[in-house]
Amino acid sequence: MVAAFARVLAATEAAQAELDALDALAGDGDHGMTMVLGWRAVVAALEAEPPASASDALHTAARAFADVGGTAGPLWGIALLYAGRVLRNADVDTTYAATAAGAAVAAMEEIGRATVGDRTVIDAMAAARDALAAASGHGTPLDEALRDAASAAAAGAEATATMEPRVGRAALNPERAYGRPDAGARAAAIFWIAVADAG
Amino acid sequence: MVAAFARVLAATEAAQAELDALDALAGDGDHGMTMVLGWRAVVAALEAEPPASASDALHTAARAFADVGGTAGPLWGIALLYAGRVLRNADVDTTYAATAAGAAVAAMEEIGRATVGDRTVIDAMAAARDALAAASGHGTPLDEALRDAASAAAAGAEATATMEPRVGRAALNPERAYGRPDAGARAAAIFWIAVADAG
Amino acid sequence: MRKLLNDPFEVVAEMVDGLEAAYGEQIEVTPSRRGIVSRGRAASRKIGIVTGGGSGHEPAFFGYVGPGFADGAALGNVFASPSATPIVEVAERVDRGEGVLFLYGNYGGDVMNFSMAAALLVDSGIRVLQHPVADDLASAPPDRASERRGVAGGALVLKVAGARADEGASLDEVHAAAAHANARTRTIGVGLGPCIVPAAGRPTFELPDGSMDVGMGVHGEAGMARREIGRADDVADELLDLLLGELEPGDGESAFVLVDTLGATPLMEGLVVVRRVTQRLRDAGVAVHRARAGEYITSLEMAGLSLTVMCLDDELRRLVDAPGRALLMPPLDEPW
Amino acid sequence: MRKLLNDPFEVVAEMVDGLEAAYGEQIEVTPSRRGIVSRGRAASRKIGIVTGGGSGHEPAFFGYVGPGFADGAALGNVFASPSATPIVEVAERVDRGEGVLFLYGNYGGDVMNFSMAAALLVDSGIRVLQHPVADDLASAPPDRASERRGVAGGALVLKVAGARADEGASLDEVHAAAAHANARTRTIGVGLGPCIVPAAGRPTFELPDGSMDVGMGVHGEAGMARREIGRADDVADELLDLLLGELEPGDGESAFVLVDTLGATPLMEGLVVVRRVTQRLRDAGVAVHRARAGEYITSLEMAGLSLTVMCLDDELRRLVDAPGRALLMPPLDEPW
Ligand SMILES: Nc1ncnc2c1ncn2[C@@H]1O[C@H](COP(=O)(O)OP(=O)(O)O)[C@@H](O)[C@H]1O
Ligand SMILES: Nc1ncnc2c1ncn2[C@@H]1O[C@H](COP(=O)(O)OP(=O)(O)O)[C@@H](O)[C@H]1O
Ligand SMILES: [Mg+2]
Ligand SMILES: [Mg+2]
Ligand SMILES: [Mg+2]
Ligand SMILES: [Mg+2]
Repeated sequence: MVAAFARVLAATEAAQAELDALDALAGDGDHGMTMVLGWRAVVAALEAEPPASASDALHTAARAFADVGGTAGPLWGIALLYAGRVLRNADVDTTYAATAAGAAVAAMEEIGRATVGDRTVIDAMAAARDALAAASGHGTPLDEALRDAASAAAAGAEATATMEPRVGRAALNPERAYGRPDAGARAAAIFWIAVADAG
Repeated sequence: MVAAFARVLAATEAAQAELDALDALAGDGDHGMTMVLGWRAVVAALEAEPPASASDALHTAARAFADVGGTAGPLWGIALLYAGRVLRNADVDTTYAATAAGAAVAAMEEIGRATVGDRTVIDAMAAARDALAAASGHGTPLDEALRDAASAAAAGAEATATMEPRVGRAALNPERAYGRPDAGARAAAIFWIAVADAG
Repeated sequence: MRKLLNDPFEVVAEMVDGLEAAYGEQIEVTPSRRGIVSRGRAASRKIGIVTGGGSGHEPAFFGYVGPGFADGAALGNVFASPSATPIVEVAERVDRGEGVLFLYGNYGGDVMNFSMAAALLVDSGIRVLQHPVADDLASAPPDRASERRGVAGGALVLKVAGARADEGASLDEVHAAAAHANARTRTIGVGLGPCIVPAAGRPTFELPDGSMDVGMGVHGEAGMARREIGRADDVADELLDLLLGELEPGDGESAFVLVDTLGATPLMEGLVVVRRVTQRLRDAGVAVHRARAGEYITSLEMAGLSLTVMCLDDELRRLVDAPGRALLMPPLDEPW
Repeated sequence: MRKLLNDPFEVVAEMVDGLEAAYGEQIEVTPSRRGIVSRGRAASRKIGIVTGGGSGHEPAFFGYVGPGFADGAALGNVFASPSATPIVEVAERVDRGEGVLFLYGNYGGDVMNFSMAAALLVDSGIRVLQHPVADDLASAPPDRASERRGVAGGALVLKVAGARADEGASLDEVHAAAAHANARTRTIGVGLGPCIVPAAGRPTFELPDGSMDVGMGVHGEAGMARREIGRADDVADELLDLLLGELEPGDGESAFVLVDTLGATPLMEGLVVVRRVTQRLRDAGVAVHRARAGEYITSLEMAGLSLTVMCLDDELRRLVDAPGRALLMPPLDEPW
């Protein structure tokens, strides 16, 4: 789990400029920096308090990421928190991963008062959740299920390019971002790709 | 006494523009209006509460004039007040007039923290006081003494044209008023000329 | 820029240092230096009340702590919501085992971060109820009132909640009192001039000198219409009519009138509006329980003000009149 | 002009109407509508204390009335001294036979009109002593200190005089306490931006954006030097060094620090200055008794602030700590 977060940090740092640029279209251009600060805080916290279990790791990550504040802080914070609560020291298999992803998406929807189709991070996360749920149904092993989730998340992110934003700063000037994917959704795709080590 | 104040009001109204113009040189150009408002308040107060004596009249005049506020209000208010206290219901003769004028000038000097030579109303008032004192010494009858005071006040006012202002707004930009008499001194001259009915 | 600053990015930390120098005996600063906890609490209070929000609105939000008001406040950067960390720090210090009420302005970032904190507090066994204050009538239509922004009315809602809590009420009872207070409170503002965010160094919005924006929010969010500045009485009438249109004061209700000046606007102009509003209310047969003017929630040096009316039934009247003292909120009580 | 007004010449009268609507139970307005008399007075107070001055400095001067503070205030037009009439009205209503203290800022017009009122009150048998507060260090050199202007330090001098009066002291004793307080109090300001007098409709003085004037007065009277705005800490150091240079705190003395913001400048910047000043005082071995920041005396929407230090000996410490409540002056006490 700790190694996975390290991969996510590296991938997000590599994509910071892309994410900032996407966020600048209709937002304030800080999403890349915010996500990097978030994953850095997570990796640092996990090194400071080595977790005893996957759920411990997610709980530590949740508190650390939330500290970034703004919009991304609470969104990813609560997603990591609820995912961790689902795992509750279980060994992570495809079914647990699917349930955890489901809890994470529900948490994001509740705190953001948004849902699939609103052109947000939720569109990519929900795609990953659905892929994991399908894999769990087929008994697919975890690493392959994670690769499915990664490609689903990437597709979900791309799909946001033609969506009307209904929440967040983008909603204030929708026309500007049309034709390019939502920054938050791209960041989620990068997350799943790194977790699946399918980069 | 009431008729005297009525004459003063009429004379000051006629000279308002001149006084405002003089005050505008180094002040804020409101001295003519302020003096007119002052004497109007005095005349109105005396009509509303007909005075039983000269000192009563001056006391009523003092409160009324003070209500104008700013700088002229308290200056003339306290002068009229202390003059009234000297008279204390006596019949006004040259000696009483000289003493009253002395009290008035002393009051102006105290409240204004200024004196003869500072290019203020005091320069004209002190000239009138000195003329009355001399007349009192020579046993000159009141109406003639008042005419001496009026011409002395007029001369005193003219003399301010070449003085350096050391108090009030004029002191902030002395050079501007040089060569023209001080507005307050001219207003005092107009007062004495009207009281003496030597217009 | 007419501002006296050191490093603009350090201004909030330095402000907290100055607050501690002035009121160290009254408040405690949490480890993150972004949480302010009151040392003065009524023994009768069972629950904790936590407020907070972006900096730049002083005296809101640390000025809202004190007996009869909030027990603690979490601070964000200028005009940015606080992260979950200071909110959790404050909640853990003010909880007495009966749960904590989060009372803050209804802004996206605030809702998210306070909700995140609430989720984290589940692990500490602390029960949280939230009430995002929504009183800015201009920010959403009546049928979407829950989406409205929270502005000066929040001070009155907090007063009610604080008093109810000091009566020993439960978390649910205090939460209900806050909701009831909010339901009978409406605010609408008028913007007259922009402010300058320290880090930005230039005005947050453009508003030509001599024009006004009725309905403008405390961060300069655009209002309903930009027009030439009107006479004070005409603007006061316009604001009051909009509020009364929705509030519809009932028979037994009297009005608490609050005129909040946004920073640069002098108290003199606030009192001129109080004059007109109280006159109009009396003419309309609405009893005025109390009228106050001052800087309750500002927006740095923004010019403008807002009018808040709370319609008081017997319960709300009892609670607004309860004793209390906030650190820096202009007093709402009868001074003597 | 970013102001909300009706007829600019009626603004003071309308402000007083609004004040009466808000605080009619606490204050009485005199017949001239320019005198404000407090209904709350300590029974122990034998003498009357009257303050006052031009309008536009709110909360000064009507905000200074209340138990432990002034018994009444006389108001002039904006930035113009009150005439003798409201001063006489207030003095006659607050005198209890033991005389009245006039406590006001040392400005030419104020000295004249309060002196005129004192002279008129002789006829009512009311004894008056006056103390024109002179704390603005930049307005005259030390050898002509009695010619200095009165600014934010006046709030602390009034606090001392009010407390002394509530101890049942005589007029001479309270007058002496005020003089002693003034002697141990110095203030110096820094102007950052002009204000707009309602009747004039344009700025009272020109100060290019980004420059400051150290020593500027509360009516925008020119200070010592116009320069580019410095860092907050550097400006705070400059102001503090000038004050300490004259005050020279003695061994038994501790400091009361007051940072007064002039209207537009936010509380945030006031607290940043409090931070630096308290740090520097502690480093210099001077105990800080209390530090406060807020709008004590403003200049409409002027940008800028002033730093006041009062060196407290045992007597002054007792008196600044005495209980009291002013109508609208930000509290000087320990809130809890
Ligand atoms: N209400 C919301 N619900 C869900 N996701 C949101 C919401 N608001 C914004 N987002 C996501 O957050 C991203 C912006 O994050 P970020 O730039 O860090 O926040 P901010 O707008 O505070 O600068 C958006 O691209 C979007 O995916
Ligand atoms: N300190 C003072 N002592 C005596 N006379 C003064 C003083 N200051 C001003 N004056 C007189 O008052 C006059 C100005 O009066 P006015 O214009 O009504 O006052 P303001 O300066 O308030 O506008 C001056 O011409 C001068 O004669
Ligand atoms: Mg952004
Ligand atoms: Mg942002
Ligand atoms: Mg003049
Ligand atoms: Mg004038």
